Amino acid sequence: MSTNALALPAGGHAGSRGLWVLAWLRFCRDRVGLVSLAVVVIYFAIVAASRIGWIAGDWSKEVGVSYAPPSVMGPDAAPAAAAAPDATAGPVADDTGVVDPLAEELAEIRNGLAGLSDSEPRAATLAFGGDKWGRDVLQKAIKGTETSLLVGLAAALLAAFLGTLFGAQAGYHGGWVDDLFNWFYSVFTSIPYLLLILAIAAVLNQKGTATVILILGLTGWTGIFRLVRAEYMKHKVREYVRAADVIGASDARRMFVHILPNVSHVVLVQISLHVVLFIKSEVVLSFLGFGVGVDTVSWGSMLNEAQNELILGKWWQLAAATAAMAVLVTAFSLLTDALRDALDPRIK
Amino acid sequence: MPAYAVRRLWQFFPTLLGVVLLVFALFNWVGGDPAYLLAGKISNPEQIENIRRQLGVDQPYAVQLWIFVKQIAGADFGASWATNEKVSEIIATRLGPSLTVLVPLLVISTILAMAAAMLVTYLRGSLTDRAIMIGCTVGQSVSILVYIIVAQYVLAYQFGWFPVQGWGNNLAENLLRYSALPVIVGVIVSLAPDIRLYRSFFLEEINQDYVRTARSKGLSETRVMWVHVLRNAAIPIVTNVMIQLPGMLVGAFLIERFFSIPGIGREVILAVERSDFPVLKAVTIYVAIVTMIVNLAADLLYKAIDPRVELE
Amino acid sequence: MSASDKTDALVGVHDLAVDFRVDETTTLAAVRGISFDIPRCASVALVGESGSGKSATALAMLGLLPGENATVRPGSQVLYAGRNLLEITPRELRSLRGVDISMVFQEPMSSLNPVFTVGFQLGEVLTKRLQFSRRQARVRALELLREVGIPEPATRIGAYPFELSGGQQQRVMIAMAIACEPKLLIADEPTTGLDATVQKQILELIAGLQRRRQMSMLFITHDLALVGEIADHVVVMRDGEIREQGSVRQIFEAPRDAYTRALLACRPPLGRRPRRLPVIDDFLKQPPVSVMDIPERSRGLLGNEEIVLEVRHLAKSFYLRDGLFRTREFKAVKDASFKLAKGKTLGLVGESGSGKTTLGLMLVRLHKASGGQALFDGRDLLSMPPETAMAYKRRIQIVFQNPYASLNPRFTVGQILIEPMKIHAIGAGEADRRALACELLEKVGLPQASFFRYPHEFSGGQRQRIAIARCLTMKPDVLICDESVSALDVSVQAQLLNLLQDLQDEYRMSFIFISHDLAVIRYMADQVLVMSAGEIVETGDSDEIYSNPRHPYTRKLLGSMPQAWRH
Amino acid sequence: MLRARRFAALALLALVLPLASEGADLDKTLRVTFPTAETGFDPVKVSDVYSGQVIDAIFDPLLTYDYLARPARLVPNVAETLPLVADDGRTYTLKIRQGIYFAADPVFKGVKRELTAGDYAYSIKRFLDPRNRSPYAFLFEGKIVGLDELAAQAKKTRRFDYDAKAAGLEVPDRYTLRIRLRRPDFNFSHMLAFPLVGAVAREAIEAYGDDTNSHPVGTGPYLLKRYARSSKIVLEANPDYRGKIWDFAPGDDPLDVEIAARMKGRKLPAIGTVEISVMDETQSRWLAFQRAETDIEYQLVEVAPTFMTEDGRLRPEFERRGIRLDRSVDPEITYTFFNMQEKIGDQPNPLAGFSKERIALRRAIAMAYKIDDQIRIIRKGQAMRAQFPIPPGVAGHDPRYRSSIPYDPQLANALLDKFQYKRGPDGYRMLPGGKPLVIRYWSMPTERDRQFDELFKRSLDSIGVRLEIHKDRFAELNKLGHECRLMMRAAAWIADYPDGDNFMQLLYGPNTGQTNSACYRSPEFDRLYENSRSMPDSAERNRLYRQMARLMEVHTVWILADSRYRNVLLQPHVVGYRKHPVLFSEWLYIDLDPGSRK
Repeated sequence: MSTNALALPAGGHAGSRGLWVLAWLRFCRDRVGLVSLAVVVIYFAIVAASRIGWIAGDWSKEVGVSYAPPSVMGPDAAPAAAAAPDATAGPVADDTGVVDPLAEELAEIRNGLAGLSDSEPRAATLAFGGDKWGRDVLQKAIKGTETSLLVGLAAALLAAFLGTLFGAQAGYHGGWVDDLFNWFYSVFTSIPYLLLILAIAAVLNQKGTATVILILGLTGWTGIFRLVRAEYMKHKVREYVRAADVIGASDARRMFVHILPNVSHVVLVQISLHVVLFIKSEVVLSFLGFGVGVDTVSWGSMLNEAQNELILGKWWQLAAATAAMAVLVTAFSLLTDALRDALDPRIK
Repeated sequence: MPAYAVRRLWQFFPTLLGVVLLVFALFNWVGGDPAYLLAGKISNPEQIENIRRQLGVDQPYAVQLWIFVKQIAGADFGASWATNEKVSEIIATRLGPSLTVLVPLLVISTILAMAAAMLVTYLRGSLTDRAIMIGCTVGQSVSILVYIIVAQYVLAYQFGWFPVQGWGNNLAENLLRYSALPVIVGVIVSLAPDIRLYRSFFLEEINQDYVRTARSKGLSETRVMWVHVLRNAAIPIVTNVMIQLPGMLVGAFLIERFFSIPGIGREVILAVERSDFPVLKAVTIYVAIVTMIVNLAADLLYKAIDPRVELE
Repeated sequence: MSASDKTDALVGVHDLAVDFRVDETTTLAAVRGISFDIPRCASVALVGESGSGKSATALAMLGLLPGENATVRPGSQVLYAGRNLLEITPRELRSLRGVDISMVFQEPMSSLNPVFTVGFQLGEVLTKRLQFSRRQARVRALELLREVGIPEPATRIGAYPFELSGGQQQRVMIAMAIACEPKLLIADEPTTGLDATVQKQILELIAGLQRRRQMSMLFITHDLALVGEIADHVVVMRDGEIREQGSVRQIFEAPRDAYTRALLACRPPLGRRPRRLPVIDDFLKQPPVSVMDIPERSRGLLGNEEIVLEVRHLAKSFYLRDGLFRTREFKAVKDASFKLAKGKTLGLVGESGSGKTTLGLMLVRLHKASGGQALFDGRDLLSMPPETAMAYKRRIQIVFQNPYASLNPRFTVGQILIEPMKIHAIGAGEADRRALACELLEKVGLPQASFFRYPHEFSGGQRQRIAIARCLTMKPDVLICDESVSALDVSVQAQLLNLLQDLQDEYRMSFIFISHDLAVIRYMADQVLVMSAGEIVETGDSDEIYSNPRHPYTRKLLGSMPQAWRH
Repeated sequence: MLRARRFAALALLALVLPLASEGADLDKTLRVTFPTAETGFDPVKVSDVYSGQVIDAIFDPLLTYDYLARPARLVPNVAETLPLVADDGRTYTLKIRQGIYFAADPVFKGVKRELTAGDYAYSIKRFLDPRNRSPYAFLFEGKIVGLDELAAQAKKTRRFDYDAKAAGLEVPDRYTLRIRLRRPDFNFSHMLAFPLVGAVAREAIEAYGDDTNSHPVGTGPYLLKRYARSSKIVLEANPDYRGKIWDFAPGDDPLDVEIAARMKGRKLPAIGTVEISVMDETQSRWLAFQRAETDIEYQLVEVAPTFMTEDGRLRPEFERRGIRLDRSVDPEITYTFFNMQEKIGDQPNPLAGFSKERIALRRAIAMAYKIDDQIRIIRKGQAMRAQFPIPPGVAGHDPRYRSSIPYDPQLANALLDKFQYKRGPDGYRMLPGGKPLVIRYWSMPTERDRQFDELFKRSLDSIGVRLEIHKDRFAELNKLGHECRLMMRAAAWIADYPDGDNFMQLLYGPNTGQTNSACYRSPEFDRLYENSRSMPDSAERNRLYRQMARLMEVHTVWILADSRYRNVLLQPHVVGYRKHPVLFSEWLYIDLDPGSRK
């Protein structure tokens, strides 16, 4: 004896459209969002290509003369000569009477070699100029993109993981758990961000990309923690969570199966926000000497090298790194805005 | 209200204890051995031992921690290992220059950002709103390092409008001549994020019901914005500004290094390069205490401005 | 009074149409060309369910529609003193607002600026619009506050909005609205969020003011019962169109339009208790059925029924921090004892803050009881350790009030229904569970296709049906309905109550029905508990309590029920 | 002696009569910079060269160096003559000129404090006081009879007894000092000329206690007028200074002749005020100099190409503006050492030992090192390749000596192939036994070191040797260096005193754990060094030095790199400037001609 079925809302079609799909549709209507998404995707493509080695694989090869200017500006007036082997090859007469144990071996090799020099010719100009060792700035910028973006992303994910985990526990359980994490949070936020980075960097003294990611990730979780905790406190008392409690769902299930999907959009926005923050922090870290190792290049290391080149009139490395970074960070920030508007369109 | 303040103060000490333990762990335990820094070019092991004894780094950790706690209690952090200048004196003398740059920077950037944010909210959705927001994003995307280098090179050197660097000995000269360019660079860098943040605060308020009520009372749009909306949006803005201050004390080190301003930030970097732990520990503790006080003040101010907040 | 000529009407609305822009491509016609007049010093009621466009009409008149996504179609006219309010300049419109025409809104708690005192906001109208001096404004403000019934205005004038009750804040809004002696007061559902007793006082205040100040009034509401006491003229709206308009006597005694008749009938009638409440469709199909000829249902206990749940001396107190170390104890539920018979419905009625919801939540262990027992199958539900409580959890369930918050927005309806089955290992496998879920959807009157849909694709009524289906998956013995229909429109309310009644008949489930709506309680409950300030002040069979209430509070509660229209 | 009251020279009051010592004109202000903050001005508590410049201007050592003589030649300063060296270099006797007074300071309570021989005895003792933990204690450690015993006593009692007599530090009368050494040492006079060995007044030291770093009281030409730590240091001519006349004999260098002509006879110090500001960033210093905000600037290595031509001359556009360049080679060598110890910590050291294939590996690395790139790119062409362990301007330097290790990556590769260092699948060579070969190189996390890391990486990649770069802070690297746990690191050594011994001691076996960071113990080398140590500067000693240098090359203990040029830029109005190889600062000997100020 059921009452008659009610008509479905107008426009109901076969495939169901969840909140994520709806958000995506809203996102597609935001032109700026789409353009910035395209730029970010291009950057990720570049990073993937350079990771596999298709492009900028041999960024560290010296192809040009030192500080080779961009082609558009024409070659330097007096290109410095490349290093040639010493003319004085050969034993040196002296009155010291000291005998070289390797004397015969060296003599043998010397007459075997015709004394040919093997260094290839170096280009006088490069597409977007060369750095002081003559490496192509454009390729360095591409490789730098890979390092900086990966550092930014990895650190943001680490910070997001920690922030969400701590935030969920603190926001959901409340009581002494909340107090413990709040204490941990207040200790971390009382120490100024820079000093915290310096202290950790100064003590974790082996360098390299992994250290940079660790430093940024371990200090960057506080922002996300605060937001996730607030969201969990808000959602914990919502009726759908109470209903889950009544039907017998355990704490863990309520926290991660029921509430987390409703908070995930906040975390997603925070991750993209922190990618930008950490890319910029890497530059400062490099300035302080705690940047990436010598066998990799990042925007931070490029900006640092370029620091004194502006006075020398060699502006291209500074321009390349700044431009590459500016385009990505702008695109990422606009993408974050578009994401936030699409995911919770409250404040339109 | 006093009950709340007392309870918050009471929460002060565990946080301070946490900071002390974290700082001690970082520097004394993991920080490594400074003796060789001060040993000079030629030094034999016996001299190294003497230095370690003098600095007290050869004591067991528990004793070192106790000494550190006593230092904090007495606000006397001994002397810097490199220059053996009294650490408390270092901080006192460097605070002035830091604030000479930071206070005007914060005031100007807050006022400019609020004005721009209100304009953008008033014109929300229009082309100018879009343009300003994208402009801010682009502005934000360039690293502060680049801003400083280019600003010093172009504005100070090529145009000569400002001294390249330097610091005078009287406040007037410092404020007007020497900290002009640093403040300008600082404002440029901090303007963009502030405008975006304050815009979101204003948008949050503009959609509230009381704005509709105010309009239904026939009040002019400007009065609605300047009196009703601004008063509500001011609450998060003020607390946000206050919370930024302690971080900026150290954060402005890039500006201080390039413009040779003897501030706290520059001193910290110097201490890091010289592994001068007493200075680093003291600055961390002092700035942590200032941060806690500022956070408490921000909370109390929040209550004073916003009657709704029932400080339970 | 048919559409009178233009001259003596204070405000004439002609072909008003308003469109809302949902997103770039689609717009929704909220108001589809309506015309009605508001005569001088008379009050017109604009009645309609949610989504009927009544609020949009009011906001359009004063130009308060949200700028970005609402547009008034050209050709719409709102004539006042010879001018079309929709075409005059914003400055001229602003000069009318608050002085000629003023408005009172639905949400008192958020309509006042939280950071300014009552005195400031009230005074602001006087100083800014009537150029009062600050001192004159203060004197006038005190008079106004006294006129709208605020106790000791001298102290209250310096208070902040959050320090006043909902009713008092609405009184301040009214004071602000009438401060400049407006010709027309628009009241947009002013009493909806308030308790019945407070609602009654506000209505009497507004009616009194309208008569004394010779104002006209446009009273907007979704509750026909209120209209009877306050309006001279009634306009019934549905889906943006006017279905019928006429004098209040004609509308109540000889409604011409089927929808009007349906609206009148959906409210549970006071005199009778039909087996099933008539729903809109009963009236729209021909021939329209009359409410009178639906057979009655009898309620009440015989005294020998099997007891499912016995509650003895249940108590709950919250401890609020007051000052540094002292904590104040707030007794939400003092000492509640009652028995719930199998297959019967126990009504729990009381105003907000009476502790009825807390009582309900304690039974499903969402609040930890401070004292007392709840015997279920001979075991005390409240003191059971969590593991053993698991088995009992599925036998006592709850349906919450807010349809929009009780379903997880990120789950499909299917996932919502299967979740309890997973937890309690009901049903053999995935396919079995899906079948069970679809069957339940049928049971609560939803198409099987809903299985794949998300909560945001359903209306309020449909969501409550899903919530009920979720409870049914575990076949509970006791179902607690905590204000489950209060947030719904009258017509939808009727369908839900019929559904609940059917389920009770079929599964012999016992209900604990919590509500502040006396009419609904009278219709649903066999036995009624009246609660006030945490105590059960009276219990008894529903018919007997309504006919001769013994406790003064019950009498006061029954007195505040709006009498729709005495024939 | 009329007591000259000192008036503070207020810039506004033009008519103030500077009653300061006749020479110094207070209105002349020399503005110079430090690239990193000073540490303090107590001679025994300081080790950085910038603090040394201020100490050099405030205090008076017994001897000093002739301003123009190259190589540096000792001349008496406060002493009447050079020290009387007796019994084979063990006893040094000096007489101090009378009538030299300390600068006025409240500590002396208005009484003029005359400089006495006792002050120098006290000053030398302070170096060994454990409480001062002086970085330059090594100048006198184990050298003066009786002094070490006093130091040991002080360590036990935690207090140095300055009244106790040290046999080796005799003060027979008020103005005579006799120093007895434990071993003959012909270089000890240089110790007495070292700027940090200036005389301090005991009353001042004891009065200022822990704060002696910011209250220097000396007999030198300048005193500390204003001091904002790590920001601004202002020195003003000391009115009680005994005064000096500029009369140095120029060598054959035309520049010296011109300086002598302009400066001869001027009263020194000529400049009234020296204003030192600390500027960390190169760009700040360079732009400040270009806008004439500073007068002398020499720490501009990174931007050298903007004002220097390839062949080391000032660019024409700067010469037109009257800016002048004083170019000299610093008395320093930079080198990279290989750890010669068999084991580093508990792991075997692939570079150690004297066997042929180990020397071949070190030789190959040395030959593959791109020394030209270091000079051309890192030093921006502003350095000279070092051929000999003792740099120019230091006694014992041999200009004609040529290193036997050429830059020849091809030869290096062939050598490694010959000694079975086969290439693995990834192109990197393995040890002859087939085990992996990894060279670990240590450096600091600075931008400068990062450039060296890149240079080493590229050099070793050219011969297929895998290089692993480890970073650590300055203190840690010093510690590991002292414990011989650094496999390979770049280092530099600047002359403490202008004598070859100061450099050859870097390879002396017993100095392992201190300055011999390569931990190189070669009996043959040590024997040669011990002979050279007991000889004054002579042709015979130079021959020993050549043998020791050749021995080092043959064992390939170091990769000798370069000595940096010191390019000092001078604003037009700065006259009489000539960089001295050993003296810390030249402010005393120069002047400002207002006429030619732009």
